[in-house]
Amino acid sequence: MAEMTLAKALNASLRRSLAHDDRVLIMGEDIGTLGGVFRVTDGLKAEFGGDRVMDMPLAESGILGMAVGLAFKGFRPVVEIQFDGFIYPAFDQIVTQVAKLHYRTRGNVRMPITIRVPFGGGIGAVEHHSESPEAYFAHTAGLRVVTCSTPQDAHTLLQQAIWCDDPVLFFEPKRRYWTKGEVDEDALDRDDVLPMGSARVVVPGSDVTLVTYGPLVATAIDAAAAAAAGSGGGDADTVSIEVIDLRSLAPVDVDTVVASVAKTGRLVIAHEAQRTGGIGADLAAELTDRCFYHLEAAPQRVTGFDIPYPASRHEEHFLPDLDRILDAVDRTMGRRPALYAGAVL
Amino acid sequence: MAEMTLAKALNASLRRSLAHDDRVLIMGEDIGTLGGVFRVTDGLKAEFGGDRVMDMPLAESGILGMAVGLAFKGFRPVVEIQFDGFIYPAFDQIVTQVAKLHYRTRGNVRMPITIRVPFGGGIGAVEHHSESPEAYFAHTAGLRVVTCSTPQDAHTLLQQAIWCDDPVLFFEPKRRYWTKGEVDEDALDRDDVLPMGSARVVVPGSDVTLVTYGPLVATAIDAAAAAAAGSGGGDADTVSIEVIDLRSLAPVDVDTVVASVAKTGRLVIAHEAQRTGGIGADLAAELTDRCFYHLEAAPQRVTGFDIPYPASRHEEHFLPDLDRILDAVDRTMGRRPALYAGAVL
Amino acid sequence: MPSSLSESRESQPRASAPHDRPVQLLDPSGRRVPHAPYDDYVADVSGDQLASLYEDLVIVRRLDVEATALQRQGELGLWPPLLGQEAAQVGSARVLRPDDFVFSSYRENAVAYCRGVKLTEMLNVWRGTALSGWNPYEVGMATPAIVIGTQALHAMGYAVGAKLDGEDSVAVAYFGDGATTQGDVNEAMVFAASFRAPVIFFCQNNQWAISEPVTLQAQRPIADRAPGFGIPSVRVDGNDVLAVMAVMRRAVEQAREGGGPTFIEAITYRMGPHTTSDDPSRYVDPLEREEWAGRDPLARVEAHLREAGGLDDALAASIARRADEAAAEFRAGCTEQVDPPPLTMFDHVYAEPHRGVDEQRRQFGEYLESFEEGVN
Amino acid sequence: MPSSLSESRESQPRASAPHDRPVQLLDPSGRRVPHAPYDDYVADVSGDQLASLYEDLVIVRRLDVEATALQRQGELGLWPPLLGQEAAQVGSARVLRPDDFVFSSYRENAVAYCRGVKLTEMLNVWRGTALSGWNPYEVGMATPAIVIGTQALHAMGYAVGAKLDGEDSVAVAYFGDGATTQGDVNEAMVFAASFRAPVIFFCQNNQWAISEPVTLQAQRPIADRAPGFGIPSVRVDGNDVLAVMAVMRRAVEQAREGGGPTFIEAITYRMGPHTTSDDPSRYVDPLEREEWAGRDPLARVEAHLREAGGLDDALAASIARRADEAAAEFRAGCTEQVDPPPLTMFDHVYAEPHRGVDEQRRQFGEYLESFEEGVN
Ligand SMILES: Cc1ncc(C[n+]2csc(CCOP(=O)(O)OP(=O)(O)O)c2C)c(N)n1
Ligand SMILES: Cc1ncc(C[n+]2csc(CCOP(=O)(O)OP(=O)(O)O)c2C)c(N)n1
Ligand SMILES: [Mg+2]
Ligand SMILES: [Mg+2]
Repeated sequence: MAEMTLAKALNASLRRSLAHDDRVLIMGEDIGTLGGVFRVTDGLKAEFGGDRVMDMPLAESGILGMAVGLAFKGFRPVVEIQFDGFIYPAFDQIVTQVAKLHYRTRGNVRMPITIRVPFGGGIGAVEHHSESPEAYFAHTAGLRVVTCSTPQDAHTLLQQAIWCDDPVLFFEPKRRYWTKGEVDEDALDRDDVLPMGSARVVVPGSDVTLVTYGPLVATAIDAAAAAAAGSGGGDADTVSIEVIDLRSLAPVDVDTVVASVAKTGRLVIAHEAQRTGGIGADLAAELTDRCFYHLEAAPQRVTGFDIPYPASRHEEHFLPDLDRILDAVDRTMGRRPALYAGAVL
Repeated sequence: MAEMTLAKALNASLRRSLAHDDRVLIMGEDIGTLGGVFRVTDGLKAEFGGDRVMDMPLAESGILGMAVGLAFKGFRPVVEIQFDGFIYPAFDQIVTQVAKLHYRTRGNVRMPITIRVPFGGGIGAVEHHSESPEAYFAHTAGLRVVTCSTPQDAHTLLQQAIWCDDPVLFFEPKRRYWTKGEVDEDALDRDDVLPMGSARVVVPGSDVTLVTYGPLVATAIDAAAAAAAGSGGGDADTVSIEVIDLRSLAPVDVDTVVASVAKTGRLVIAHEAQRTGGIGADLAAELTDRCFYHLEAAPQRVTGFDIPYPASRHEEHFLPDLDRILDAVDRTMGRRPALYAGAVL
Repeated sequence: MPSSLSESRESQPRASAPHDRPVQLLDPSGRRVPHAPYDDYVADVSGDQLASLYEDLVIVRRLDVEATALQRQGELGLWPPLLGQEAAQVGSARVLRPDDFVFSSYRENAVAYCRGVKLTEMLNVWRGTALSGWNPYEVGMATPAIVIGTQALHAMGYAVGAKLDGEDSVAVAYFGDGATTQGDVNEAMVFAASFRAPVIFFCQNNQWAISEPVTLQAQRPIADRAPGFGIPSVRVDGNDVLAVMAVMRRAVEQAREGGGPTFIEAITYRMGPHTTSDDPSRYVDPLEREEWAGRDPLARVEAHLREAGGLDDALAASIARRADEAAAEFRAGCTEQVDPPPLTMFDHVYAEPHRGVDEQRRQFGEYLESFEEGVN
Repeated sequence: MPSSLSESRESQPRASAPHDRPVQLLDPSGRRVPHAPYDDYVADVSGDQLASLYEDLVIVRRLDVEATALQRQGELGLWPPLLGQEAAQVGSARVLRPDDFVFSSYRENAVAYCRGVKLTEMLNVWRGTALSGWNPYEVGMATPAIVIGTQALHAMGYAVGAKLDGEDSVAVAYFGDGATTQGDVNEAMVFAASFRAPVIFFCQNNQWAISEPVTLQAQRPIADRAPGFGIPSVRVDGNDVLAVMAVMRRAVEQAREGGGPTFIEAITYRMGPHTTSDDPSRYVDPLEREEWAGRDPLARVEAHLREAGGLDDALAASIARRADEAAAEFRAGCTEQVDPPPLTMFDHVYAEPHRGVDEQRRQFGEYLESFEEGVN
């Protein structure tokens, strides 16, 4: 066990993968000599050489297409996309090739490609550097989508993603790169790679289930603490929130959420991505379907608005925060009017 | 009024737009001399010349990027993507440029680009020719997404899309290109372009609201008729289904659906696209939120499975059909066990 | 009309007007014409070998015609004929070793034939019984890429992998003239040059991308692009099987020796429609087609062999018989293919268990069973 | 390690080794060197005009340094310095007419200056108060494209539009050496050639794409690619404002006259970090930087002007004063910028009313008000 930042845990996880299997290759822009703009690949080129840790020409479609060819040849490419907003030039290769080749070839050709993507906002960046594109990939059959919220999970889940024989989109919560935590590098047994990304109950609770992932897990924990403390009006004022970190966004570990909602009867889902068509929409629909008779209130979504990620001086308002989460919790508790109370004719 | 196929109605609508405003340009692969692989642009190059109806070099990103430049110059490009599965090379231009330029430039630069996409399955085609990618675009702020199910709507909505100052993804239900219907070419007053795509109650009913769009509207109408006829067991056996054609997928005309569900208390949503993260997920979440106390059963989704669009000899099983829709209707009516009845602990 | 943009485009010179003389070793009449240094690369291709290539050409054409017939008879959903492109495909594919790897588009069925793909397995895609027919690893050839240009990157990546593995195998990307416009094909050249990857870019310039003439895609000979990326290129008469073989052997030899990529533009012609769904009468000038008919890839080999005594009526008849047998096998393999059981559509979406898909398969199975049980 | 792929890549010749002599009219010492036919294109650039260009160079460098300081002081979130690239930007931008249109990346702030962008409006993006600063139509320049390469297509499309409108205006796409790898830039060349669009592709090869040397992207001079697409190209000393102006004038003249696109590679050097977030000490050889310091774009113009009597201490001092004034205005315009009101983030998502966004704006407004009212 050692204390390290989330970025460092990812670095350690990559190092371990490279050391373990020489079919693992790291590819991306500025990931070699520079060690990545977030230093996640720091030192790896020096240690494993430029044939294992390869700086790529500046074209995301080219990088993913090359990874496909390498996977055909039996390699396990781990690709870094420099920022969330730069994954789109590779969208065609990811959606029409990476996601579908195993299916297309009736299982003959495997695509064990891991695509690492620093994602999310909150770092005061310019446009295209703060987006949350995970829902596009969760809607794409053939892909798996995973994210992490702690250094330990970062380490373990990245191992699982790399050893998984399916392509995995691995979303890294960039504003939590500097979060520190204890990491047991041996937590994952090499052969114990599945199931990847079971959801984790982070804070147990009984009144409301609060589901989130990636950067907002820390915010959710704060919200649970605040709700548990109440506003000073005594016991009647406190809310017991159960916080669940999804970890895997596709497929979602629905059973863990169902178990929680069956208990609490209330569901709040939070993510930074735009509301319409986000992960929260699907989870709300799924949970309504599976827990219809347990629900005491409509599931509430606390999300980015349906606008492009705004200028950074707007982001504190765009991003779901503790207050907006508690506001939604209150609504499921009937302490505030439902948003659409008047909408029904 | 004249009877024509849906494809012909689109052709007439394009002709009218070209004639009305010489800033309208038609662009795409094989849309000029050939008239498009579905002949939707048939005759337009001959009539308006190669400067208005332009065959494009074979690159979708290039085509969309060129359309952006033309929009900067004050044109209204109408782009054809040959098939649904070939839109991905243009994804970056659509998501990072077309969708965001008006926002980025604080309203100074408009992107009145219409992107026509024949979509959906059921024509026995090879891979990439039967997909339903609409949810990717509905999740993208800055875009509007529209589809049509009748020749009249095809004509009117395409006019609205072209005259709309925002970019519009216009999805054409390719297996319904040959559907015939009456078209009033003057139905749309040139200045009456908004609101684009209010949902339409196609069949009134009182027991279950069945929401769909594009190619499945015809199937939904059949389902409503079958349910109204019952299985021969008398009145108690019939179900009165209200069919709603969404027409606009982003934004959704939620009010029309809410009004229906407030009345019926039951909601079934059908689309060909994959289930997870589809339009149905969002609609189910939204309706649960807005009609929580009206719902008598969990909204049901009847969709493509979470697999790549399969080989054509599989498609009859992949695509939602009348039986699967009625099965879901029955479940909301409590006539069949809920799918997840046993799932709750 | 505000300007004459389209006219200016149409009046530009056809890019297929040869820039420098494309490599040709057999002229349309079947005469052997010298072209250094390529003569050396086929010095060993004697009468027997040429007859064997001729047999390939005859068979792949026969199969292609059969497939078109199968489509017309409703046995196939679609077929993309390679009529006219037999020499480009056979001449290049016959150069490869089993451990080389091909990434192609939908039209390379003669390449697939040369790689040893089973005739039946060539048809699954077009019959709609599966998304692909063969196991790529058994024949060293990926199943067709339909999204134009994507496979160029895969070939480049595979070639980099072969190099990393210290092998001397090569990868080949086949694509059309239209594909050269796609970003992916251009990126593949940048990367191939950057990594000195042992990859051959084999472009069949058949003058058309569906209804669009190559002049829409290229203002210069397509092969002229590669040198700017640092990749040597060569233009070859794509209807001359011997010349194609020669340029391909040279490119492959260079790649095996660490010399990196080569770009080959094989100048040929799509004699048929784009696919069986297409109607070229809407856009092809019949005179153009006729002109190209005079450069038929089979006729010249036949003429040459007959002249040189490598082909007599008996051999021709036996080749025709073998072609007919292949066609019969092809047809049988097609019509025998039955629809796959419904639940197999859930197979292989993932290599590892997947909660979501596994549950949907189970539910759909129960749903289908409910019909059998008469529950519905 | 299985092979030496990376070594083979690193040992390849630097693409920046000149292929043929790049156009140069002022050598690093300020000596005027002839280079036909480009001399003619700047025959009119007399002492006064050159002094005015010199003033531009001094001012844009001063602004750039000021912006870096503002970032260090926390007033800007980020800044991408153009230090070293002043001549490439000023020399090209000063050729354009108001009705021409520029599509650039994030580093072309000197171009923006020349186009008449207000100093404050240059900073919104980097301060984070807005996603862009100016109205493109007021200055004939789009706001920066951050997704590498996308703007090359926009410029091409705009140029086609200008041609359709029968105008003789041109569009210019500015991008870096790294961008030339992107599919979009290559597709832009295909389309530009196909449409004979009046567009100039202006590539500032500053030798680096963040930490990646140009050798990773190009095995040949970048300008060598364009001819393969049917586009004439030229290499120019990007640190020579006069030479840049000359090649740009020639390209623009051709484009206006219907001659179609030109590709210009301006060979220059990024003297600073990629952005203020970058640490080039991790990857740049200090000797390389020093070598380029000897080719400073300002020094040579100053030396030439002083030698020719076009610049004395008084003029130099007045230029320095004007630069300081501009810097002060820049700084004031920066620090004065306040955070935008929260609800303005909903503005301009759509040009027409939108049910969804309009509702979210209303709800969020009510939510914010609930705090003020003490409801929360
Ligand atoms: C990305 C993409 N866009 C469009 C299509 C539709 N399409 C199929 S074949 C074709 C023309 C291809 O021309 P070319 O590359 O010359 O190959 P050929 O068909 O002549 O062999 C087009 C446009 C596609 N398959 N993929
Ligand atoms: C599509 C995309 N991928 C990655 C990035 C991240 N990125 C920003 S600048 C840059 C390097 C660009 O190099 P170059 O084109 O030479 O321009 P320069 O910065 O040298 O002016 C990279 C990789 C991006 N902005 N867009
Ligand atoms: Mg072709
Ligand atoms: Mg650069």
